[in-house]
Amino acid sequence: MSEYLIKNGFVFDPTQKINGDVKDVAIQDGKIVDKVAKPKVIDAKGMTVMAGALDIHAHVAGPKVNIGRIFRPEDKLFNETPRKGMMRSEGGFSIPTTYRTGYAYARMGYTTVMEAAMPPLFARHVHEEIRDTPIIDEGAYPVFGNNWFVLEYLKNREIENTAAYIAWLLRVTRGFAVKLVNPGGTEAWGWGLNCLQVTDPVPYFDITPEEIIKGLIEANEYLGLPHSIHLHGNNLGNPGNYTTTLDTLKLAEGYKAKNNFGRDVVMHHTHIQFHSYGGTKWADFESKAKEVADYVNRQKNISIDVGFVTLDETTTMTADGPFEHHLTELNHLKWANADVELETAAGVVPYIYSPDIFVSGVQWAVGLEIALFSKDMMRCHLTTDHPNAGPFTRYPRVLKWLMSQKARDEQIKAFKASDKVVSQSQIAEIDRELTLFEVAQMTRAGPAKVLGLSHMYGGLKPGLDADVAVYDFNPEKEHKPDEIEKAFSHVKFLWKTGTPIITDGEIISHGNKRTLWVNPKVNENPQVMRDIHDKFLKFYTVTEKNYEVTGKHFIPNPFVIEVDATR
Amino acid sequence: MQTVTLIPIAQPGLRLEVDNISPDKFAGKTAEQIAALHVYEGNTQHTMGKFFRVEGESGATAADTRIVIKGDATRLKYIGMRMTAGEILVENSTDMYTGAWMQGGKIHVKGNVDAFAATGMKGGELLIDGNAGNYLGAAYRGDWRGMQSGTIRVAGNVGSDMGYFMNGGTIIVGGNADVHVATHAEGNGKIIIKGSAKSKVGGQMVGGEIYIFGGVDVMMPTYVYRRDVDLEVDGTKAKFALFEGDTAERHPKRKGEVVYGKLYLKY
Amino acid sequence: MLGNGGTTVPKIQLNLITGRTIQQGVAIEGGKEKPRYREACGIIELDPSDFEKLGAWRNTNVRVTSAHGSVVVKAIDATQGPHPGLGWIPMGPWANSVVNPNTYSTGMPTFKGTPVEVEPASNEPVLLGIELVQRYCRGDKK
Amino acid sequence: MTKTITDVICPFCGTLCDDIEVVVSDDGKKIVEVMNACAIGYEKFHHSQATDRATRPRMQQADGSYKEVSYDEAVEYTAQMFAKSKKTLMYGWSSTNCEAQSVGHEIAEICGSVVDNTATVCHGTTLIAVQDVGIPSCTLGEIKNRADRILFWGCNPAHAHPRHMSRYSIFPRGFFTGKGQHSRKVVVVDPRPTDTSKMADYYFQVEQGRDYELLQAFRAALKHEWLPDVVAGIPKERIYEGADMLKAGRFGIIFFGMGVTQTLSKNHNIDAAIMLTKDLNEYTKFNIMPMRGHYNVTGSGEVLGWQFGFPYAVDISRGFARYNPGDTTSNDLLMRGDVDSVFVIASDPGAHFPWTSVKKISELPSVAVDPHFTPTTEICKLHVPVAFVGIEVGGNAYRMDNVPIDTRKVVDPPEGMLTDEQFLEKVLHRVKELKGVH
Repeated sequence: MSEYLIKNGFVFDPTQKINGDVKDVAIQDGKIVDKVAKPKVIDAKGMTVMAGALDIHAHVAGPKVNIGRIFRPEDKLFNETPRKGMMRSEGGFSIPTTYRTGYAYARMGYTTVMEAAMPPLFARHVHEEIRDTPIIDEGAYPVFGNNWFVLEYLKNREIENTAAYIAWLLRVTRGFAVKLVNPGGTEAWGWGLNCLQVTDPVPYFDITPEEIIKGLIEANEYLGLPHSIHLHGNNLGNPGNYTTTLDTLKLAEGYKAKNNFGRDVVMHHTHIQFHSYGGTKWADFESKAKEVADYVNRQKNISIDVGFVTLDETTTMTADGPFEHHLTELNHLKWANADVELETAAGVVPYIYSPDIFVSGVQWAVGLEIALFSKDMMRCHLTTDHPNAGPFTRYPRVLKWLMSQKARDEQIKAFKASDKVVSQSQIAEIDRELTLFEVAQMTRAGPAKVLGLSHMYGGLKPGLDADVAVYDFNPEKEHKPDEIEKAFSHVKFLWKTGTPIITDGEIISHGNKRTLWVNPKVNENPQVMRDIHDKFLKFYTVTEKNYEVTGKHFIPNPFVIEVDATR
Repeated sequence: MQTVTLIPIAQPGLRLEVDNISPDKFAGKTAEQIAALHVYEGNTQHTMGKFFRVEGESGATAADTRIVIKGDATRLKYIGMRMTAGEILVENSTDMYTGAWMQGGKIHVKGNVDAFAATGMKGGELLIDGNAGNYLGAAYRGDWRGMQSGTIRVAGNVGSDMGYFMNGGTIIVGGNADVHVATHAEGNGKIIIKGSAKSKVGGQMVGGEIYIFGGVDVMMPTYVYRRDVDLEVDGTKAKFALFEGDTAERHPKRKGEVVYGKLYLKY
Repeated sequence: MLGNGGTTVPKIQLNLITGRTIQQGVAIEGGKEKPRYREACGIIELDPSDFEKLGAWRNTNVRVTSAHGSVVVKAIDATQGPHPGLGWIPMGPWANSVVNPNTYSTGMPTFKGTPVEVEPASNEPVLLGIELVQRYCRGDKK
Repeated sequence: MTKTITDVICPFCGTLCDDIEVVVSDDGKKIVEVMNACAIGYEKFHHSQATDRATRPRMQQADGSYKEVSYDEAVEYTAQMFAKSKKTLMYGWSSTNCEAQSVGHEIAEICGSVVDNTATVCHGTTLIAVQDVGIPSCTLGEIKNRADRILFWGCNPAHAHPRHMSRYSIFPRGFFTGKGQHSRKVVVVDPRPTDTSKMADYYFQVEQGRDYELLQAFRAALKHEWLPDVVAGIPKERIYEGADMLKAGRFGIIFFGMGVTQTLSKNHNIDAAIMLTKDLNEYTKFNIMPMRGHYNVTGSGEVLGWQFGFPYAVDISRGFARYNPGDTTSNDLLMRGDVDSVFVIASDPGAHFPWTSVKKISELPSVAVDPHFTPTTEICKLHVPVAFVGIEVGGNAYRMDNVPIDTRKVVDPPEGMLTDEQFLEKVLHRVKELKGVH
């Protein structure tokens, strides 16, 4: 029996409305429990105790992430750590190696991460990288928004067939949720085109982004999956795109979540910072964070993650193929593109968010404004769309900006075009400082609920997995901004499902890492099985039998979430 | 300025990584402390003292520290890597990465240097009395930011890929250059070749200048003759034919003028 | 080609390239210790015009010499051509006895585009692949 | 009663055909027939059955002859070699599965070795170019379903990737390409006419070693820039015509091979070809793809990529990964005498490196892990024969377009033979003991 008692910490757990009370947390055999008999006692006096954090959207494993690693040797230059004891060597800043990815998340108190875009044909690759990422539990979202099956079924409004296909694909790819990236636009990119508005027709397929999004919401709720659809909308990154974003969010109106996982939202719109821009060109570029945040505040059945800009040199990567081409035309840096037959595409381009460039400054402001204008932090989650707006290793710096107006003011002063950043945004007028309770909502309870995993993660209720982080941070003391960043950069203690991972700041174990996937059961659907058989015969370049991910060498420690969607 | 002298007393089996031979690392250290610094032979860590007798002592700062390497240095990699100030004199030849990523100070090699000398150079001065290997003053793999500033002078010949992704600074070559001079150069770099160059000169060049005294064996098809100009180049007054290119590349505008890579061939 | 008062051995200069052939592919999977590997790769393909210059019969052995080494292979008619002035040896130990090992600091030897001299060597044998490699490793070859 | 195994993956080239059918004897021990494979794949499956293959390790004796030893002795020799070396070159990895590669990488990390794969003499220069300017690419199905412009530059699939043209590029009928080859224009650029150029609508006989000039000329021609009358042996009119023909397509693809990666300019040739592709995306849709050779050289690059951040030539001698072709690449390390032992697996440098490098291998402590007898196994101190991946054991591999496909086992290896992964696991275990790590 492995038992631990974390004594006298300041505990923050929104799932139990615990807001900094001094309490003990007990762990027994991987779970949080009420009490323990003969525990190993850890004194957390004067420290902050929270559940392990969840990242609802990060690009950490798979083909495009590895393109980033492989085509950016300069990202590793003078940034490597040698093998030490049981720890493997680490390398890379914006696209770290799988080992550094696992270690770096653990050091920040993160215990669960979702890979945000898995091309189904490359599912094996995604799972191999997940396997080699130590400590953290991971799941991956297969992309559906440009998938030929989906486009053809939804053109005819065949929701049940769409659902049956989703069920099949989640199973054969060992996927976790339904991801959409630039719906329709990425298929258009197959011809070098794009869909910028939700009403733009998709070439040949005679369907619009709007129809794809609504259809997939309906199919997702038909199945009752743990997570809602996870949407990267059209027209990302362009001045004036906030109207497209509002058009997109409105598509969720009238839908109600149907599932047994305690999820209330039907649409999660990701990295909404990139979708909240005003202006007509870069010269009059401005923040429309308020307009977008206000809508999200009103509309209770949608959630968002932010995609904070961290002002670093980073590597952008997305299944939004046309956007990356657009970006390389802007910054003239190296461009990788990877179109995937029948399914999706991807692009990768290095990018420098420079404090000397006015647009970068406004993007930084937009991200923070979205969060600071949000009223329900359970529906507004902390991400950097790693590595697109910045590396996930900057989360502690983002927390510093969110928790300290002083920190924000210092950064605003540091901008070269400080005045213009201020005039094109509202960041300078905001005095809100997030509390640790709100931080716990943004990074723990909120994402766990939206992912449909609140029965496992996101809190310290007895019965939940014992993922516990202890930070050397005393909420009753005054803190300089940089002390906030320092404290959340490096947990003092971390448990993953009850296993001590970090003790006194040192990583001591690779833990018992799991791969999460969702296995929906649906009625027999001969037509969909026929369509699958037919497409593999005619259009895929691998056979149907060589498509499914099977075997321990891909997923040594699976955790399957069963969903019964039979009627 | 104080001088530290390194006299080789043993040769490594493999190449020896001596990134600690730099005024920045020596500054403020006694001979004993310097002899205790680490050098690497493959996976094996040794002390400097195992391979060098260390004489003299360093100045308080890099700027007033001078390092002299006597004897055979042909198996020493990374001499003066990332140095910011001070001086290094090598009395014979060196291996790869001499002065790689150097930011300031001066390195003088009386013999030859092997490949990747002054990779990603940000400033300072590198003097080579003999020949230089491939990728002199080039960018590190994948980096679009090559040589930024500083001066490199080579009395002899240089290998291929000199000034790869060069953004600034000056390289002056007394002898001949092998293929691929200033490929992908952009910005204000300047390369002067007193001898001749082979093919692929200025390929994919967006900006910068190349001066060649002794001719090019095969010109890039994407360079266009503009006009003749009289110039004084590194003390030589002469008439040059000006070519601009690489016309296959994108070219930014400066003050309404399209900026090209400039290739001057001496008559 | 004719010297005063007697014949001199004719020699021709060629630009040598190497690469894959399907026979080479089949032979390496069929066993590099077998004579079939030599038949597939211990050859040089010459353009008819170069055969003329060389004044040699088809299917006779020739010695190919570069600045980097020398090897005996069987000269055959170009199977994919015409390519006057180009010699072709399928990738393998025979080609690698003469190619230019210079990598220009890219890691890649210059397998294609090595200047070579070809001369008849009808009395010299073409070695088996493994034989050839063992010979020059033991130093029987400069 | 024989049984037929379908959807078998061919472990030869980067085309990684996955529609092979293998008929095996009822005891599942013998391959009786192989269907759908090309001549090379057919030979590989059948020769794996050869009765004269080595089934136990062989140690070189003083007189150069070889004596059979046990796998345990082989593990001990190999582990001792790793443990004693200051820098071992671990070369190959391209004809084995990703699981074996992973085990090898941990040995390298513990012992401070260099891991390099066959890209170093194949598409390594492509990877350098990709790092400099990126690469717009796609999966092979995109070409089958969309492409109407197919350009082969310095590659000859008719010989090197025999089923490529029928499965993916020239002939297949796809979703938007119902007319197969009639929907497509085929272009070949090569210094000699080849069996591939016979199928081309346009053939450019480039002057050997002048690909870089011609590629830049095509890029200039897209923008109607001035060109000299003849470039690399091609009249400028044909270059302008070719450029317009490429622009006029709806979806184009450039395939390239060792004709450009191994020719003067090397990475710069690929760099220019990639930039030509990028330029063409201003007018239409275009992608580019290297014709990768070994069936899992791509996989080796991927696994090295996520574990260390670099696709080949990874120097872990100081415990962390460093990368710089020209320094950390096999032929440079060997010719510069910068390694003190060599471990070769799943490849044959003895046949495919310049002889000066091969001689260096033969002079060092060396181990060759390979199912076949090869020039490498016959100059290394120890030859460790293993089971054939993709025939006698499965495991993951990556196709030339980075698509991962799990290879299949069709028959058992000979009694008592180890797989690459099993042998490496034993060596890793012993190395950990010798180095005192856990």
